[in-house]
Amino acid sequence: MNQSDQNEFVNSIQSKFQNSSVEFDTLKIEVDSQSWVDTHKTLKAEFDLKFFNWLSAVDWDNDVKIGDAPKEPVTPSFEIISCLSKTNSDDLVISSTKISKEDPQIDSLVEVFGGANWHEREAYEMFGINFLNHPNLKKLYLPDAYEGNPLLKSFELISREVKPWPGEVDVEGMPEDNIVVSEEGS
Amino acid sequence: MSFSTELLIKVLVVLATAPVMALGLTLLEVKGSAWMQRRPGPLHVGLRGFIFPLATAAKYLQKETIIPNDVDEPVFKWAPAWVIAAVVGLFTIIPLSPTLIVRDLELGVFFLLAISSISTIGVLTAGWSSANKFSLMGGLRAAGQLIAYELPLILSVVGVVIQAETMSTVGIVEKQIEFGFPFVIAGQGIAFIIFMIAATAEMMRTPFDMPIGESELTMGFFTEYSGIRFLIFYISEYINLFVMCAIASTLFLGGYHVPLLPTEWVNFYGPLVLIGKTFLLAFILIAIRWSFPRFREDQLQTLAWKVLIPLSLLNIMATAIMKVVF
Amino acid sequence: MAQTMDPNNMPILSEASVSVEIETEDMTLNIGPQHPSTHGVLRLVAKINGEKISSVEPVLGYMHRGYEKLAEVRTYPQVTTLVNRIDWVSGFANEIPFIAGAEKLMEIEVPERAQYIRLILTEMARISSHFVFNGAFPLEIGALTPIFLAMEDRERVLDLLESVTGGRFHPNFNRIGGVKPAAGAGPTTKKDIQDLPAGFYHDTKVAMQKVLEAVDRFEDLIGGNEVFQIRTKNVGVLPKEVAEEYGVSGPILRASGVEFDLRKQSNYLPYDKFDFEIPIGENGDCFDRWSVRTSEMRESAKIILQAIEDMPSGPIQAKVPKVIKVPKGQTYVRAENPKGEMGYYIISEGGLGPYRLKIRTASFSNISILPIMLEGALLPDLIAIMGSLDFVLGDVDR
Amino acid sequence: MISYFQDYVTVGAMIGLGLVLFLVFISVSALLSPKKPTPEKVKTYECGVDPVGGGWSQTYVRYYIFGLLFVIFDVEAVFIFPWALNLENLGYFGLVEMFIFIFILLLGLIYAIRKDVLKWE
Amino acid sequence: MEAIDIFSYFLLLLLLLSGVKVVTTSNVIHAAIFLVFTLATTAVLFILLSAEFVALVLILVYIGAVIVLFLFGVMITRAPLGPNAELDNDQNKLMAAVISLSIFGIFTYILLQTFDSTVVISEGTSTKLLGEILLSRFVFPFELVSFVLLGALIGGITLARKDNALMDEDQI
Repeated sequence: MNQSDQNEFVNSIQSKFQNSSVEFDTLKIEVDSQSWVDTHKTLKAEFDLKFFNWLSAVDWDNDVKIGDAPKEPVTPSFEIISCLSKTNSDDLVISSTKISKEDPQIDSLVEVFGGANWHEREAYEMFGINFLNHPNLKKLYLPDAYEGNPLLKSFELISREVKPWPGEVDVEGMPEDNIVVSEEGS
Repeated sequence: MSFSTELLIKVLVVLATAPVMALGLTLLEVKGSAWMQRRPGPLHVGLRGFIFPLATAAKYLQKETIIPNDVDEPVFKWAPAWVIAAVVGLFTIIPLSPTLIVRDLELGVFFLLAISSISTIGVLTAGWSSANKFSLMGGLRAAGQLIAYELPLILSVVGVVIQAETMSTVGIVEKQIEFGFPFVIAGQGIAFIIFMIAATAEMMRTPFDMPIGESELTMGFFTEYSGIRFLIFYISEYINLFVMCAIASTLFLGGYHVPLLPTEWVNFYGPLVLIGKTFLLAFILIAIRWSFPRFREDQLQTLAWKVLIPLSLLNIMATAIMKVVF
Repeated sequence: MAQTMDPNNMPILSEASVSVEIETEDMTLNIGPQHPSTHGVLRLVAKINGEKISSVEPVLGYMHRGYEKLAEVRTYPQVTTLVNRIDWVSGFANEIPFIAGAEKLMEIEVPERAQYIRLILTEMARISSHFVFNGAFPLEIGALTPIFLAMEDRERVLDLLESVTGGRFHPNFNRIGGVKPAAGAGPTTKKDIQDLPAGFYHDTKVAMQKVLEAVDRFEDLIGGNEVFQIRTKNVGVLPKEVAEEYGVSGPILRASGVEFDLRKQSNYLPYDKFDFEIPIGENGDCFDRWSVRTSEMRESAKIILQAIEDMPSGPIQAKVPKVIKVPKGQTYVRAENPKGEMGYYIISEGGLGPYRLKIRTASFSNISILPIMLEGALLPDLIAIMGSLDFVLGDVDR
Repeated sequence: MISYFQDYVTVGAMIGLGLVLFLVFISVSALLSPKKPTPEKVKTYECGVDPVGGGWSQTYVRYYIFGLLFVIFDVEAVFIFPWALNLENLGYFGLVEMFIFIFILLLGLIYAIRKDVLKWE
Repeated sequence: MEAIDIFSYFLLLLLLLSGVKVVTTSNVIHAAIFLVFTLATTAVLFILLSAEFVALVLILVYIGAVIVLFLFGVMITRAPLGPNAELDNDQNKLMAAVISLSIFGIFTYILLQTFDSTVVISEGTSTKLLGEILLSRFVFPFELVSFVLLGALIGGITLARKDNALMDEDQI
C-alpha cells in the first residue's frame, strides 16, 4: 500500500506496456485493438489483476450535439476502456483501445472475465459497438424496440432542445477568504 | 326445549360468536404485533383502535371483487366456501362447559380431524383455479403442507385418546378433571408441542407460511383473490386459529376447568376459562409469528416426515405401554 | 431439463433401471418487476421445475434514467445532485468519489475538517443503509418484526444526517473543495458561519450508542434465530474467485473471505487515522453476508465516535473559483460504499461539465452473478440470495 | 338412536352455517361493492408483465409422493383410533398387534427416507 | 322412519347425478370436485346407516387424502384450465358403456344374492366395539393391511421417484 509498492507496480506495468501513462493517480495503458483480449489475459495472469471492475466506451468526436465539445480536434473514434484491479491492494489499471466508428467491433472479454458480459451489453446498446464472440449480445437496459444509441455524442436529448446547453449555470456564493468557522453550534 | 329450537339457538349463538372471535383474534394480532415491534398499532378507529378489525371487515365488504378472465369461475368462486364451511363446522365440538356445547359427539376428536381435512380441497382448488403460477405453487405448497402436518396432528391426539379412553371432547375434559392434572402435565407434553406445531402449520402461520409467502409467491394461493372472497379466507384463518387453540386447550390444558373453582358453577366460568386459555395459546402463536422467519418448503417437509411423525408414533407407543403396563 | 446421455458411455439398461420416471416440464415464471421482494423493479425471468430453478435471466432497465448521458450536459456542481439519486439508500456516500475525482482533477486540497465531516456523514450513510438491509433481508425470508426495529433505529441516524445536511435521502451536501455549512446556518457570505448544528457531538454520541445496542439486538434477534440460520447458512455460497471475476465488491466480497476494503486500501478520506476492523466471512453464504454487514455497522459507529473525538478545527471549504471549470484530464476515483465499490471515471475536456462520466456502481456488478448463483437453487432460496445481495435498483440501472 | 341422528343433524346444521356465512358475506358484498372490470383489472397477475405461456404447466412430482405417503399414514391413523379407545380391554395382545402394525409402516417411512424421496435436491 | 327413507332416496339420486357428472365432465378438476360430492353423499348415507366411524373415515381418507392425491396427480400430468378435448373420446364410449353396465349388473346381482330381503336393523356400531373386533376376529387381515400399505408405499415411491435409476444399478 505504501508509495514504493505502488511505484513498483506502476513500473512493472510500464515496462511491459509501452504506451502507458499515469495521470492523476490513474494508471492507463493504451493497446492496439487486435491485442485487446491478450492484454487482459496478460494482466490477469501476470499482474494478478483478477478483479474485473468495469468496462465502458467513450465516443470521441468534435461534432457534439449538446454539451461541451473537445477543444482540440480529435479523430472520431470509439475508445473502449476497461478497469482491472486487485483485491489485496489499491492497484488498478485502466486499459484502453481505440476502434473506428465506421465498423465498431472488438473481441469480447467474456471468456477472460465472465463479469464483462453485462458491461459489454451496456456498451453495445449505448454506443452500438459490436462485441465479437459475445454469448448473449442483446440490449441490457433499453427496450428491444428502441432505436438509437443514447451515449453517442450525436444523440440529442429532447430536454436540451427545450432548454439549450449550458442553460442557466447556477453559482453558489463561496465563503469569504478569512472567515472563522465556529467549532460547534452557536 | 325441543331439539329444533335448541339447535336454532345454538346455531345463532355460533353465528354470532365465530366472527366475533375472529375479529377479537385479529385485534390481538394487530395489537400484539404492534407491541412486539414497538409501535402503537391501530389507534384511530373507534376506542383506541379497538374496532379496527370491524372496520377492516367493513372495508372488505364494499371492495370490488375482481374475478380475472382466465380463472375457472365456479371453482374459483366457491373455493372459499370449502374453507369456511369446514372451519365453522368444527365449532360443533368445542365444549364451553359440560352442557354448553353445540353437540358432544361420541367421535368428537375424530370428527375434528376428518372435517378439518376438507379445507385442503378448498385451498388446492383455489390455487389451481386462479390460473396464476404463483397461486398454483402456493396451492400446491399449501396442500403439501396441510397433508404433511395433518398426520402429526392426528397422531398426537391419539395419545390423549388412549389416556382418556374416549373421543368425546367433554369426556376428555372430564377425564382430566378426574386425573387432577391436565394431560399436558400428565404424560402428553410432547404430544401437546407436536399438536401446536402441527396446528400452526395447518393454519399456515409463520414460520410455516410458505403457501402465502408474500416475498416469494406474492400472496400464494390467494394472489388473485380480492374483496369479499379474500376476506372470507382471512376470517376463516382466524376462526381456525380460535378453533385450533380452543381444541388444544380442551385436549391438553383442561378445557373449561380450573382447579379450586366449584364445579357446579362451571356454566358461568367455563366459557370465560376456555376463551381465556384459547387467547393465551393464540397469543403464543402470535408471538411466534412475529419473531420467526419462515422455513423453506423442503425444511418444512423434512420436519414433518422425519421428526414429528416418528416422534408422535413413539409418543403413541410410550403412552400405550404406560396405559397397559400400569 | 432433459440430460443428453453419451451413447458410448451408456450402461446396459436392465429392466429395473428403465423405471418410469415422471419428468415434468419447466415453467417460465416472471418474478418482478412488480413483485414484493425485488427491491423495486428488477425482473427475473426464471425457468422453474416445481420449486427448483433451472435458469434465471435478470431483465434490467425499468429504472434506467441515463445518468451517464445526463452528466454530460450538467455542470460539475449539478452532477452532485444527480449522483445522490443513484443508490438512494446511502445518497451521501455516492457524492464522495465524484467530488473527490473532480477535486483531484482540479488539484484542490480539501481542508481537514471538511474531510472529517464527509467521513462522519459517509459512515452514517453506511449505517443507515445497513439498517435498511437488516430490516429488508429478514423481511424477505419471512420475519416481519426486524424491519420495524431497524427503521426506528435508522431514524436517529437519518435525523443526524438531516440536521447537518438538510436532506435525509438526497443531501447534496458536498461542494467541490469542501462541504456546505450546516442546514439553516444562514447566508454563506457571513463572517462567522456554523458548520455543524448545535448539540451535534452529543446527539451523535447518543445515537451511536443506540446503534451499538441495535447491532447487539439484531445479532440476537436475527442472527441468533434458528430458523434464520437454517434458511441462510450454506445457501447461495459465492466462491471468491467467481466474485472477483464478476467484479463483486463490498460486503459480499468480504463475506466470501477476501479482506479488501477501500477504506483501508485507498485514501479518498482520512480513514487511516482511525482504528477499525474489516469484518470477513468464511463461507460466503447468505448468513455471512448478513453478519459482515451487521458487524460493519458496529465498526462504522466506532469510527464515528473516534472522529467526533478528534475533530480538527479550521475551514470547511477550500478556495475555488466561482465558476467551476475542471481542467483537461482523466481520472478514476473509487470509494467503499455501503453496497460495494463505487467509482467515477471522469474524462474532462476542460468544459463546464464532464465530457464523459462513467459511473461504476456496486449493485450492477453485484447482481450480475445472480444467474450463476441461482442456478439449481430452490425458489425460496432465490429470495434469500437476492435479499442477501442487498442491491438497490437505482444503483443497478443508474 | 334419536340422539345419534340429532348429533349429525347438528353437524349438518353447523356445516350448513358455514355455507350460509359464505353466502351472506357474498351477497352483502354484492350489494355494497362496485363492479367495474377493466381489461387490466381482470388480467392474470404476473408481476406486471403479460403472463408467459398459456394454460397450465406441470408441477413438481415430489408432491405426489407426499400425497401417497399421506394416504398410507392416514389409513394407518384410522386403524389406530379404535385401538386407542380399547387399549385397556385388549391388553398386551392389542399392544403387540398394534406395535407390529406401526412398525411395518415405519419401515415404509424409513424406506422413503433412505431412498431420498423426502429430500429436495 | 318415512322421512329418512325419502332423504335416503334423495341422497341416492344426488349420488347418481354427481357420479354421472364425474365421468361426463371434460374438465379433470371438475371431475375431481364432483367426486368429492359423490364421496360426501356416500358419507351421509353411511351416517344414515349408523356407521358414523366409516362415514368419518370416508371423509378423512377419501376426501382429505385420496382426492388430494388425485388433484396432485392431475396437476403433475398437465391440467389445462377448462375442458380438455382429449377426454372426449368417442370410440371408447361403447366399450365403456358395456363394461360399466356389466359391472353394475354383477354388483347388483351379488348384493341381491347376499342381502336380498335381510333387514339390517342397526343400533349404531360403537367404535369401541369396532376396535375390539378389529384386533380379535379380524386381526390377521388387520396385520395384512399393514403389508398392503407398505407395498403400496414402495410401489408408489418406485414409480414416482425422480432420481436416476442408473445410479442404483451402479451401486449394486
